[in-house]
Amino acid sequence: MVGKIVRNQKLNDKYYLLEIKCEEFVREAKVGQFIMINTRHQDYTNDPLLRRPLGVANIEGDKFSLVYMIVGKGTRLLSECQKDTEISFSAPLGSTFTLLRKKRTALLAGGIGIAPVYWLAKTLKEAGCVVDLYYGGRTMDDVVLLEELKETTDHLVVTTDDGSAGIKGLVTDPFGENVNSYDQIYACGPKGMLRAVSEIAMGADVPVEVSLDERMACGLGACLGCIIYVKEGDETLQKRCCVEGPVFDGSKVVWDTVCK
Amino acid sequence: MVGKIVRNQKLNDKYYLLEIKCEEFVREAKVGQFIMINTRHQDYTNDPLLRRPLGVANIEGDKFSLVYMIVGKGTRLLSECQKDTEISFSAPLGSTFTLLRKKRTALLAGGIGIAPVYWLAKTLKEAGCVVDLYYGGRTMDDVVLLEELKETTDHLVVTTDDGSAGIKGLVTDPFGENVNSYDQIYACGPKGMLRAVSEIAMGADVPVEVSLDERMACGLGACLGCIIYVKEGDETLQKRCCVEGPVFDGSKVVWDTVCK
Amino acid sequence: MSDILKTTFCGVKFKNPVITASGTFGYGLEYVKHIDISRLGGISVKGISLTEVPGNPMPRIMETTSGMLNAIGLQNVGVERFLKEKLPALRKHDTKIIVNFWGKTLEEYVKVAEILDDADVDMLEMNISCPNIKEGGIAFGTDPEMTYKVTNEVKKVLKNKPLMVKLSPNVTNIRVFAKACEDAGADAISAINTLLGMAINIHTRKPYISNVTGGLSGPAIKPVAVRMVHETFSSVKIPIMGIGGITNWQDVVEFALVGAGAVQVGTANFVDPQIPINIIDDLENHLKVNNIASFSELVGKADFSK
Amino acid sequence: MSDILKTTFCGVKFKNPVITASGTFGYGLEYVKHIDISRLGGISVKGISLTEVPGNPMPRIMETTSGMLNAIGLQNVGVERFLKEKLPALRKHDTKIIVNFWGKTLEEYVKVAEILDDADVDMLEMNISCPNIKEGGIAFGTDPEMTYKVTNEVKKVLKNKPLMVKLSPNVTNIRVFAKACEDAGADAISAINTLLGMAINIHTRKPYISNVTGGLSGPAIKPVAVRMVHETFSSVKIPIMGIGGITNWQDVVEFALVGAGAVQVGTANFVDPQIPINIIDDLENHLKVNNIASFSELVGKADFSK
Ligand SMILES: Cc1cc2nc3c(=O)[nH]c(=O)nc-3n(C[C@H](O)[C@H](O)[C@H](O)COP(=O)(O)OP(=O)(O)OC[C@H]3O[C@@H](n4cnc5c(N)ncnc54)[C@H](O)[C@@H]3O)c2cc1C
Ligand SMILES: Cc1cc2nc3c(=O)[nH]c(=O)nc-3n(C[C@H](O)[C@H](O)[C@H](O)COP(=O)(O)OP(=O)(O)OC[C@H]3O[C@@H](n4cnc5c(N)ncnc54)[C@H](O)[C@@H]3O)c2cc1C
Ligand SMILES: Cc1cc2nc3c(=O)[nH]c(=O)nc-3n(C[C@H](O)[C@H](O)[C@H](O)COP(=O)(O)O)c2cc1C
Ligand SMILES: Cc1cc2nc3c(=O)[nH]c(=O)nc-3n(C[C@H](O)[C@H](O)[C@H](O)COP(=O)(O)O)c2cc1C
Ligand code: FES
Ligand code: FES
Repeated sequence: MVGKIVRNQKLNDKYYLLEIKCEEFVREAKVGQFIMINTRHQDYTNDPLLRRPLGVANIEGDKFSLVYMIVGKGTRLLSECQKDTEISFSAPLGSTFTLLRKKRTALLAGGIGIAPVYWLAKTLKEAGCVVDLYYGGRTMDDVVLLEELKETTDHLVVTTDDGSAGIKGLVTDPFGENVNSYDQIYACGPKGMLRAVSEIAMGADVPVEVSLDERMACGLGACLGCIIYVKEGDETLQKRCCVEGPVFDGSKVVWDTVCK
Repeated sequence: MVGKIVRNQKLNDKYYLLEIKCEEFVREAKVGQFIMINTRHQDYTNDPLLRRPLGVANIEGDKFSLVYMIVGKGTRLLSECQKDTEISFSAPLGSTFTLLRKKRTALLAGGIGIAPVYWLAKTLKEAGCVVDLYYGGRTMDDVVLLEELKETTDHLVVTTDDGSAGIKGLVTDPFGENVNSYDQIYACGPKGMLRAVSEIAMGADVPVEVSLDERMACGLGACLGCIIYVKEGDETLQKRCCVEGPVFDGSKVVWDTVCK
Repeated sequence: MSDILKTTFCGVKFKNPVITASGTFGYGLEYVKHIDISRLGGISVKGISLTEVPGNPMPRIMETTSGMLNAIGLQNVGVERFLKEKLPALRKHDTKIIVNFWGKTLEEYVKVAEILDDADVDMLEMNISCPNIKEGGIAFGTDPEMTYKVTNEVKKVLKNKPLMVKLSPNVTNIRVFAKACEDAGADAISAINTLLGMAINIHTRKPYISNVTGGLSGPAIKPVAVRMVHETFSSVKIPIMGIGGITNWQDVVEFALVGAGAVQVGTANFVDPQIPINIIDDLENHLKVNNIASFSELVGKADFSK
Repeated sequence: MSDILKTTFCGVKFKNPVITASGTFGYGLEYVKHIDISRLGGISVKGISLTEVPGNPMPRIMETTSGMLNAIGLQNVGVERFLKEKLPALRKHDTKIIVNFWGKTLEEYVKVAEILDDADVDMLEMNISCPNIKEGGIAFGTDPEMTYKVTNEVKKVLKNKPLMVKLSPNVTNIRVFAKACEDAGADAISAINTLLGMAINIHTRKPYISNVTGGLSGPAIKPVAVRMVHETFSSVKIPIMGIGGITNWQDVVEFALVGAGAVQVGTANFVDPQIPINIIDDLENHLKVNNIASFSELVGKADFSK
């Protein structure tokens, strides 16, 4: 698919918000899904080579948004894209978050994990859920879009490792205290955090869905580069993060194979 | 060296004029020299890899100009560079045209060969020479900057292969008729044309300087990728187009090794 | 669609010479949502073995400059499940099916080939060049005698299907291996598989690929692939399928000129699934505009005169 | 400038481990106008032979995706003119001089080495891996017995200078060649030279390089180079100079981690002559910021635990 850049806004030195107009995409996308995006002039340069996976962070009218963090050459190139230029990307890919109506939900985001969680919060809120968001980052620069998030959540708890914004400490601490008050947990962020969240949720017997990151080449199930090991009964199955994921049941992921 | 783009102007679908501000460069550059220019974001992409050789087409105040033709990925990337961005390039490189005072000179340019000839015409004119420019292209799109050239030449003869601008035919035809009226010939363009010009000049015993193109990797004499064979007495010597050239005595070039 | 691209390659009639490469196109079905796979000349499916194989531990892939490393480790569902679960759906699409296969032992190679010989597929591609597994694969592809032997044994059991052998670039002289295949009765050669490479994360000091080394593919390796197809073409008479770094129609013409009778597109499918389709359209256009009657007119037509 | 980058490599004391690679830095003097060459750890000069050599016909170079092909054909002024015309001027700069050399025959290798052994240079690098000449070079570098023999014969005549042997990546198993060098008494190994590649101009249908094939260098080949340095490091005890696609300090650290005791920067000198200088500055900064006492602490420290 091809869309037109509506804005590519710097949120701070690390984070950008990219809004793209594309009706076709907006019609198809579901919350939790991601895209593979071209960060370069495709025809005449091959470095970076592969497209980059980014979660869909919001949809409004005929536009969708991505929130991305500058990591390497792909995201740096992306940050230089100008308004009004055309950009190409795949159709929406991967599995979706389970949507509930009128339930008490806790959402956890770590750093750039906010991207899919942002849209999820909005969607759950519209479906009448109670939406509590626990949002952690290393420093104040790693927690973005707080104004917008306040509007789509019932409680917004911010934590940072260094205390430069919100509560000092890990995002799992305040969440752990309240875990029993929720019907469903959703989380996206670093793998260590997702493991901790899943373990807390399992301890309290609350269902938990996590959105996982793996390096991806194809994004559509062909290369087998993005395997996640998942327990089903006695068996350990190989799942592709890009097709059966990125959203998995956190209680079934074989965390020892994911976190290294 | 690093300079700032003052303008990157599209002349037509094929040709661009790039003006760069850089005092240090302007101080050093001599007519006939060229630069190796970075066409890409150097730090985080390696395709295209090498810098591209471009002739210095003009100097004015603390700015210099390049005229380039879209050929492949390097020149295409260059054409997308925005005003005010910084661009890096080497110090002025290579040999220079011999400057004369108050002589009758003929300049020949074929297509993009106009780049160094543009500055040469201006310089010779300022030195009191009679400057006749024979400028040939395939079609009208291949003869650019005609207004500017009229000002810095005494006679401007334009030819195109298809007659879409100026006289229909080869640029060597009208020149050949007048060759005897000149003290010095200068030429830049396709190798076949340079050979023809050199042979006409030698026939009339008029000295001729040609500016030659070779693929270049280093541009400073290290890689030995740009060899031009030149006769000196009985010997055939190997010269580096980037150091001993790009300007050579057209009567000494071993044309059979250059035109293939 | 005109006939200008129709290509017969060791007896198999492809609608065009653009085939998607093994391991980069899954079992074909993964791409159905993204492109019309019936436009393709053919599909070479992910390397199949006698029994299901889980592949290597993660991480398995990493991008490098204009290329990528992979050490998938030939994860596949095994020949039985492939024939039952994948092939029937794939067969609904009008394109040729090449089955890339491998074994851990000589016996396994022969057994898989025997099974596939009776299956509803168009061609077999024997992979003796995967750098990412310890047993089999590369061991057969870096020793000319082993190459001869496995080709010869497999050829003996094949009654119906043409056999193409896929060669490794990680050898001193690919001509020797091409010749061994031809002598052993191979119907065609495909070249190249990936170059053995490696990358280290300087922060963790660990290899980016859990298998330590992986196979390098993509535009970065194209000059090596073109050279090896050229060397192969000058040493055997059987047809060659050119592979390595192809991303556009110009690349396909380049491979054809040095002797590739057809080509495979690999890593480029990840860059954009549309690429093989674009190549087909652009190639057809190129032939028409230049009055070249068919793709085969380009094959081996590089000009090496001085 | 602190001492943190000082590196002793087979007895030679380099001010830092960043050396410019043979063939990409001329005789050093070409770069004097562009950078301060005395900042460099060392310079490996263009491959020198017994007598002057004109090299291959043009064209000799072509850019490829993130790399380049070259078939210069070892054009050089010959050892006598090098010592008389180039070395004295080069010696005025405070940096180590490595002389890359080669011969068309075993006798020529020995003779050049003998002459250089008495010259005012710091180290010899024997090139048995140039893919661009018919005689000598690659013939010695793709046959382990020849590699042993030429190394052994050259070693016999050297009394003063350490001998480094430069290996070809165009072999099935580089370990065998590294071992042959070590057994024959080589003091160090440098790896890798260029990968054999090729490119065709689809419009003229002629090879872009008059020699048909050329050597592929640049960032495209880095994963292959890292893998080969790793393999070499795990098979010999003599030090290794890592080469192939280095463009920044991160690349240098990567090569060090897999076992390179020093490195050479090649094609990157063309990309921007400032690159080796930037690498030196950035490397020093990296060591300081991370409290790494010296470059040698990185060497061979890749972590291969699971
Ligand atoms: C399903 C999914 C959704 C994602 N959503 C977002 C998002 O919404 N916002 C965001 O900022 N980031 C997201 N990421 C991570 C993002 O893809 C990487 O940060 C990005 O690919 C880095 O590319 P680069 O070229 O800047 O970095 P480089 O380091 O140059 O990338 C080199 C290679 O590593 C891969 N890579 C590097 N880091 C990661 C990573 N963490 N995950 C997967 N591959 C990686 C790249 O794809 C590339 O192939 C997501 C990842 C996945 C798998
Ligand atoms: C001394 C000198 C002065 C030049 N001055 C000008 C000028 O003022 N204006 C202008 O438009 N062009 C000039 N050229 C030609 C210009 O360098 C090429 O058109 C340009 O490098 C093409 O790069 P590309 O990436 O667009 O094309 P690509 O085809 O992608 O280039 C691929 C490779 O081929 C090389 N190459 C391609 N064409 C040429 C060529 N004709 N000469 C040398 N190398 C080539 C490139 O440098 C590159 O390494 C000059 C060349 C030389 C040697
Ligand atoms: C992720 C991945 C998986 C691969 N799996 C296989 C395989 O199963 N069998 C095989 O013969 N080749 C396999 N290959 C090699 C490709 O088919 C192809 O030979 C190689 O990638 C070079 O082509 P390219 O540069 O166009 O990718 C694989 C390549 C990649 C990138
Ligand atoms: C133009 C050119 C000329 C070269 N000449 C030589 C040479 O004379 N002797 C030699 O041992 N290696 C030579 N090489 C190989 C380089 O020294 C180096 O091993 C190779 O280019 C890989 O490193 P890189 O990727 O950093 O360029 C040459 C390389 C290039 C690009
Ligand atoms: S990224 Fe290729 S299978 Fe998931
Ligand atoms: S371009 Fe390198 S010597 Fe001329």
